Amino acid sequence: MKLRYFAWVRERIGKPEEEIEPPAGVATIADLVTWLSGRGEEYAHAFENPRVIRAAIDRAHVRSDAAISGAREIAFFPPMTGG
Amino acid sequence: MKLRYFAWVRERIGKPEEEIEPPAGVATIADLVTWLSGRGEEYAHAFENPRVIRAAIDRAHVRSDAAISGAREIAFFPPMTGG
Amino acid sequence: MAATVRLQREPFDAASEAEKLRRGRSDIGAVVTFTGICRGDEADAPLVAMTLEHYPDMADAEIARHVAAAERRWPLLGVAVIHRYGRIQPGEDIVLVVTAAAHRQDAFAAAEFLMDYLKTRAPFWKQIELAGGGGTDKIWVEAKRSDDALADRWAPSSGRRAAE
Amino acid sequence: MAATVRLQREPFDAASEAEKLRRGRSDIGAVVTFTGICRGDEADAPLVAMTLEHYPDMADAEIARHVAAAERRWPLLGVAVIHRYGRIQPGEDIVLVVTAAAHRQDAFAAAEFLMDYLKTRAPFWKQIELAGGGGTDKIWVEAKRSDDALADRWAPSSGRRAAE
Repeated sequence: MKLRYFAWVRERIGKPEEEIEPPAGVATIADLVTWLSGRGEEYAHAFENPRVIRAAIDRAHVRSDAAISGAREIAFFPPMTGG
Repeated sequence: MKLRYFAWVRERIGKPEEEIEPPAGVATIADLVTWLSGRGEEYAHAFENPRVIRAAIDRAHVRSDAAISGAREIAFFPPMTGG
Repeated sequence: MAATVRLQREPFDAASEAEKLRRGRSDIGAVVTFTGICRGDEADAPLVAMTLEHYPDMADAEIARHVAAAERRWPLLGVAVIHRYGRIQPGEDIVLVVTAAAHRQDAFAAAEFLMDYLKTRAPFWKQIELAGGGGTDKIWVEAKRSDDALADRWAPSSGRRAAE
Repeated sequence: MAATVRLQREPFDAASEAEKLRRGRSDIGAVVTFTGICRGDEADAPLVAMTLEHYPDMADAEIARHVAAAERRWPLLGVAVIHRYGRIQPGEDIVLVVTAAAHRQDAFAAAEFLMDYLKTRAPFWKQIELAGGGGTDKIWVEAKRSDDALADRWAPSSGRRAAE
């Protein structure tokens, strides 16, 4: 699946997007955050406070307990500040 | 003092303004309405429902118990419908 | 703060009034523009035109007083109120309120406050001409209870909304 | 109902968007236009510029979904939402919301609803450049609790105001 990062999540991870293949046990957004955080310091830094991380699956907002199976595109970003 | 009438109050009385000299006992807006109502059918018609009559003394909204002594210009009109 | 209050027979240009409030400033974060327009029907009857009667000197002073009240209540950076009088046809503008502030809540609240005020307290009276059987019927628009209820939101005793 | 949703780098013309909604119609009695503008300071520090990052395809779809929600909630006769992205300088427009309805309460409520939504849920992120000692500091704007509180007004469980 494709991951996309925005704003300071993107800056901390150091790239705007990437293709990943999480292992079978990674079932939810929260699982994915935990798994990503173990991949390196840049991920650990981006996700150091999971409570301020927002996520979208296939371009729709989801909560951290949302199941990721079947997702084509998952995005992580800070709270929105548009308008 | 000068009286001014607007909207259907003006139409019923048949003139936009007039000079009047109310007798001594006419102390408030309500008194003035009662006194005017006795001056003829057109006035009685305009003021037949005093509850929907609004008044202003010297261009400021007042209630029916407002004293009229010293007023230069008193206006009577229906509830406002601007905007 | 520069406030514009104008009563006029002629149409107005909402965009240029909003532009005037902003020009050369960088402290304004939000501009709300309300335009009230003459609709082509009233209670499903086709409307030929509307005539707005007003109390000239009182209307200016009263609106200015309410603009001043809005300025005391919200940190505004600009206000313009223009109200037309005379005969107005369907599709034409009747009234304009523009408010500018650093933050949107203040601009929105002040614009609504001023419109609720204009509807219920500014000395204007609308007479509409409806297309009738053998000509037009001229009817004075009655004040609406719903407008009074909206205006009452701003009374000191009634808490409006949590955000204020 | 015709709704316009547009994300663009270029400036927009608020007046022409409002004009498009009204043109040739006589059922619209109220048009509310909200313009959000880049201010020249943030917490008293002078702001050099702001850069808006967005999530392209999601932003379009999300805003359109909220416009549809507004249309279900209020009897609207026209809506336009334009949100800019990219680098924006103080005094320039960021966002436009225009709502048209027969009655003013509906136009005001829908415009506030859409702005509260855009502030808290539309996938945009603001980075500001502040003039610092030896150059500029780039800072991601933090989401405000007060914006969340405003957005919460529209949740089904919270009665907003008597007039609705």
